[in-house]
Amino acid sequence: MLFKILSKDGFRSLVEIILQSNEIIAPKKIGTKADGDPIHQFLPVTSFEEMDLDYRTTEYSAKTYFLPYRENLCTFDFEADDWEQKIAYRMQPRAIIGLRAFDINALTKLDKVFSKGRFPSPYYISRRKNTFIVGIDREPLEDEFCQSIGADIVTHGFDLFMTDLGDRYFVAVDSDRGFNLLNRVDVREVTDEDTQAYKEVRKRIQNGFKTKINLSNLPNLLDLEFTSEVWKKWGDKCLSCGSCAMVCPTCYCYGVSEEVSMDFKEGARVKQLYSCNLLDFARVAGGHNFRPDQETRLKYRYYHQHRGFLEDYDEPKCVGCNRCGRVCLAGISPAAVIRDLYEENV
Amino acid sequence: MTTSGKNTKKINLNVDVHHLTRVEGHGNIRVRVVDGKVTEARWDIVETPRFFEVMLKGKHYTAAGILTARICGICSIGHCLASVRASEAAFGVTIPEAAAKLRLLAKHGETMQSHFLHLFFLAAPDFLGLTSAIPLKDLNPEVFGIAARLKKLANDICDLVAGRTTHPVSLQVGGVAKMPDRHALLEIRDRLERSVPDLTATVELFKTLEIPEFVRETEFVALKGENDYPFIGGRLVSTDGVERDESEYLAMTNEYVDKNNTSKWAKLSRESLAVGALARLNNNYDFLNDQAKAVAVELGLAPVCHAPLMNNVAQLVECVHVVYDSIRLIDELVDSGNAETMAPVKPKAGRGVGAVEVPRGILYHDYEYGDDGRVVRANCVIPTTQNNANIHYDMHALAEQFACEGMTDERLELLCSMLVRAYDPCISCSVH
Amino acid sequence: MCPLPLRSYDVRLESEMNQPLDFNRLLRLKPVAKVFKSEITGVIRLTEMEKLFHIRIIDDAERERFSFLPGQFVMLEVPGYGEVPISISSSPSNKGYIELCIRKAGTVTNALHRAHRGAKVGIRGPFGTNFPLERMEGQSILLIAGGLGLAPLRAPIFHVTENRSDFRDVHILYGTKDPDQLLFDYQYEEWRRIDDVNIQVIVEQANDSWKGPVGLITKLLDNVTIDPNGTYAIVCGPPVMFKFVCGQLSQMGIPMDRMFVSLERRMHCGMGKCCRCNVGDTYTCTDGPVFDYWSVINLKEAI
Amino acid sequence: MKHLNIEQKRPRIAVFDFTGCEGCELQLANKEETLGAFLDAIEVINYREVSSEKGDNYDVALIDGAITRPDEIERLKAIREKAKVLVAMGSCACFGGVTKLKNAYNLDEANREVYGDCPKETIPTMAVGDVVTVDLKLPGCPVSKDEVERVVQHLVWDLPLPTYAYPVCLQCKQRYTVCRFDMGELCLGPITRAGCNAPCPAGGLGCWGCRGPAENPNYEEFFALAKEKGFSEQEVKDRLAFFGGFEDVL
Ligand SMILES: Cc1cc2nc3c(=O)[nH]c(=O)nc-3n(C[C@H](O)[C@H](O)[C@H](O)COP(=O)(O)OP(=O)(O)OC[C@H]3O[C@@H](n4cnc5c(N)ncnc54)[C@H](O)[C@@H]3O)c2cc1C
Ligand code: SF4
Ligand code: SF4
Ligand code: SF4
Repeated sequence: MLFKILSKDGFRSLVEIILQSNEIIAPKKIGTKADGDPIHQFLPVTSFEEMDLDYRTTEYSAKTYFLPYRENLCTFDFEADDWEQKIAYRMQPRAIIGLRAFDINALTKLDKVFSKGRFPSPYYISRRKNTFIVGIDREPLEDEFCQSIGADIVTHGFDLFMTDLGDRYFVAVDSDRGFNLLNRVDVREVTDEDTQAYKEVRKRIQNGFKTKINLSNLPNLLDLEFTSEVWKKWGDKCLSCGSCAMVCPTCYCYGVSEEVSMDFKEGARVKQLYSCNLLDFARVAGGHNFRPDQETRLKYRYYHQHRGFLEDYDEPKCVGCNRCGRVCLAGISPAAVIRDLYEENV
Repeated sequence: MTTSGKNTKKINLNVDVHHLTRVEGHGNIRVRVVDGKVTEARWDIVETPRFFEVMLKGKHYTAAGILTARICGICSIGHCLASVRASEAAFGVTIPEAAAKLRLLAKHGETMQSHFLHLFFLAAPDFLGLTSAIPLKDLNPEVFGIAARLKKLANDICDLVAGRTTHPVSLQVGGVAKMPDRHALLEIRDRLERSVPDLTATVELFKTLEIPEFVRETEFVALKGENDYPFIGGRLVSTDGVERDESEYLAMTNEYVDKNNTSKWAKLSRESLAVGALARLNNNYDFLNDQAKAVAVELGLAPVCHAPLMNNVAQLVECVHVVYDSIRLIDELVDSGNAETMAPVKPKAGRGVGAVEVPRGILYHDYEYGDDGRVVRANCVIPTTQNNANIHYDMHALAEQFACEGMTDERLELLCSMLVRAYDPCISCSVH
Repeated sequence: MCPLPLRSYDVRLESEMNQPLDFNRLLRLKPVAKVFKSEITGVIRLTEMEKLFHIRIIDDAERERFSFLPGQFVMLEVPGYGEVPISISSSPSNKGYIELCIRKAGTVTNALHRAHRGAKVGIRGPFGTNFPLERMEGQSILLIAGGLGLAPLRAPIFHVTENRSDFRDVHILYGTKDPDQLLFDYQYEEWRRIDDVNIQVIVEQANDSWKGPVGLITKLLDNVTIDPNGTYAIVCGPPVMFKFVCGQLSQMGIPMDRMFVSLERRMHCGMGKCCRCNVGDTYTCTDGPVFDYWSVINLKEAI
Repeated sequence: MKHLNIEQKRPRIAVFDFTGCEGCELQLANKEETLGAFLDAIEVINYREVSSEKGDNYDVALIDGAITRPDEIERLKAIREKAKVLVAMGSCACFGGVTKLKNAYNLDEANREVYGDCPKETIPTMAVGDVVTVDLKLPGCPVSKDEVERVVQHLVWDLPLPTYAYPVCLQCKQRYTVCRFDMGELCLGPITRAGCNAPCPAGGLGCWGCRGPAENPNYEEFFALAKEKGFSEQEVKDRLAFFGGFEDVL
């Protein structure tokens, strides 16, 4: 990986260059919560000023720009007794600025599911490859447990990754297009002094992670505790609303349904993100439900996150952002559930 | 063509419409002409009463607007606005400027959608000899297309600003819950501009329609414009020269119960009064913007016009006004950027009145609150309630005028129906 | 400054696709979303609830390329209605068309039941694992089905009967609730006549015309003698059946990894993406639907 | 669309309104972009609000509004006899809707208060299902035109009719909205049936539960969370009662 030093003005002109002909998605302040916390969301911005890179967190992850909540997989044109299928998955290039390390790691996890293997998804790949990613280091929130998962540091999956050194950015360059872009603005080589400053900032960030969860042996433990009362304790709280999966940067389950236009001339196969906590997730024709109660559905979610995914891709699906924990109205958070499993708190 | 007494042949007519169609709600027409004399001419409301004023009692102020929006599916935005305005008056809340603009924009959206619905779907079929606008889809796809496009634009404005076309969600006590997305606003602005050819075509269409001539002198009541054509709040005025404050609305309506009607009746200086587009225009013609005035002139509408069927034309003129005014509002809103749209609300005991010009005329909500922010007593006076007596007396005059030779039951039924529809009555509203 | 530093990538260009994310060739991308347009060439009514559809891929080249192994399934698309996973019920050696036996169960399957010959549907696939018949060569085979389970079992039955000399003893055991629900009853006789295929059919509730045995399918196993170390079993049917049948087979000495079952779950993609069929770390659509019984009992909450 | 060799049958539809705001009926004339196609797909037999056509040879009756007067019971029963499919459209028809709030008051007093000594006939509000069998319920205040369209498609082609087992939160999240609880407001989203596409939270108002309960809602946890967030029992109850859909837990 290459490293460069980018001045703050240089960053502004970089953003402006991109904006000239591309859409930029960046954290934007959209309001204030009742408790006074600012609300940020990844939204399209039209000027440098609109972005707010000083954000702490966003309620939603940026995954919807790669896995939209709803998308047409294909359309059908009906004609007499025949039909024609049309598939479109090309995307205009765009940039996402301001993703934090774990959010980029979340993308590399999704890459494993949707870009590799036997059935890569052209819809995902098109979005992923046409998105220029600029990451940024921020101080963590108290409840984030990325460090325990090992998702607090990012080594690939982005174009540029910036660390704020006060008056300048320390930039890691991970792609040719990132390199070319940087060369068009005010950058310089890294000096020892920069490296020193960078290390210090990194250290401060590392030490900022306060929530630690024990993940050693978790897959095994999940197997052992399959019938544990812990699942019932937390399952009983679950509202089966799917909010956790919607805000999670890596949850990708979906459902497919078909829609027909009112004149019966066109149809569309629509993919909609779903959640394994929803009541009918595993219900089949005839009414049988493989996971009829909250407890088994909630358990399945943890199984998939921390055991199933790990077995398939050698890492847990979770990146430890605790968005699900924060959004859950019933107060179910991964840190608490996993701690209970270890300590058999019921 | 005045008539009655001088008939050579005595004529007998009988009109009985049980549940008039193409109006909102349930009302009946009954006209009897015996030997050329009108023995009966009635307009009766038989809608089921719902007792909203009673249901409001004990409701929290946050619920009042949501509840009263359900008084009417067509002018739900108007009800909601009157309701939050009454609550704000009771609590002494002043809403931010941007919120006031947003509310007016939502109001414009509703005015357009309601007027276009009435003009194209409810009123126009009578003039075209159809039973509904549905066949228009095949007979005259162009007109159907225009109607659909204009109504969609109106609905989309409501959607964007009020959160939903019917039964708004964003209009709340204290202001408007959120500033719509800038891009979405600009897109609506663009569509408003592009709707001008459709508007012009509509005006051309209405020029060709023959409006039956019928005039009866009437007292018209409306909000009084100060600098603009009035829609939300202000003083009350009548063409007979009465002027009152918003809070003195009771003196302006004088509701009373008629035994044949589930809707109440109202009066002011005469036996009945009229509200609505024509009443607004008769009282505030000068505040129309130039484009709207031009259309009024083109369609031969000048104040004070006493022909109730011209209400259709007045609605069209208002549509033109509202389209251009919406463009102005959007420009101002976009300029104001991310301005605050909600004022803090502290409920306290007190009473407040909100008057809003909804499509069918002036609407009043009047609430009395307790300290806990819950309604103690409520009163709502609906435009159609104010119009019902007037329709009733109009009906008599109309029957007298047309009870002449050559008149048939069918023709008189159509004329009576057109008269009622011209008022665009909102019956379920009037029986709330 | 000149604009547009970001280049637009077109996933359909092969050169792009070998770049950083290392994914496969253009062809591989196709079956993901594209359906093979097919025609229903014949419909056979089997019972009140089930019909057998003969389905032929219309495009010659696509049809040539299409091949499957016994136990695999396809996603059957009825545009406008939806897409459902259906096991292929015909012989793998059948090149021109496939047969799907479909029960009326919901929206899509109801629509199919109304379809006539000539109707056009879509096929994606084949997907999933297959019964490892090559491993079973030279051994005895128990083919056991309950109810609709005969649909997926029919593919291995065809394979075994068409290659009868590759296997030792062959038993087909089939059971349903009542005689009216028996599928493919016109074929039993044909199978019976094949050299040394032992077929037994049982129903839980007899009617007047039923002459055969009555009871649960496990009862038929009593009449079967096997050499446990030289026998494989394939079991298809409702999940409750697995426990009893496989349990008894186990007692008869057949190792659990020599019994194969076909699992069913809700599915929306067939490609291990939608997660609807996921059981822990296992995707029924890509890791299954065919599993050996040992894996199944190790899969939490699988049956 | 004829790919399954099925002939299209145009359902003969009649719309009848009972006690309500007629907003649901108005929705039928909305969604202008597909209005033409919608009207092509059906045959309108009776639709008083927009058409003077009258007839009683209909297959499908769309009913909006609640039942609040004895004559309405008779009218509804007569409709049920003629209709092959009877659809309750909107929260008033499905649950009684806001009109049901009046049941909490003394009706004689209410009458006196509004009409003085000229009382009007009225009975406690009932849902359509309380009087006749309902084949299909489309709750919502107002009903969503999309859903009505899907019903028509279902009747014409037997196309899938989406059932929403899950609560509003899912659709709310899919609209990228800020949770109303974060804004210090109460929201019935976690227990209310989805399908409306969450216009209320997206427009800055907590859900009021107009679509009634989702499948198997977790009331217990919901009450606990409302309490924890500082909402009084009265507040929660008021809201559950608002549209009449949550009678079971009141
Ligand atoms: C591997 C596999 C093989 C199958 N083979 C056959 C077969 O050979 N013959 C046969 O009749 N049936 C088979 N099924 C079951 C068949 O897929 C369901 O009956 C069918 O999906 C019901 O769809 P529907 O639209 O008619 O029902 P609806 O209840 O309307 O279902 C809606 C959607 O839910 C999903 N779904 C519902 N039930 C199931 C289910 N049981 N399995 C998977 N997805 C479901 C589908 O995506 C379906 O489109 C098989 C299922 C699987 C998983
Ligand atoms: S903490 Fe929750 S939201 Fe974040 S990655 Fe893990 S499971 Fe997803
Ligand atoms: S606003 Fe309401 S519906 Fe939306 S997530 Fe929050 S609780 Fe759920
Ligand atoms: S969010 Fe709630 S109140 Fe609003 S439409 Fe949906 S169900 Fe009804």
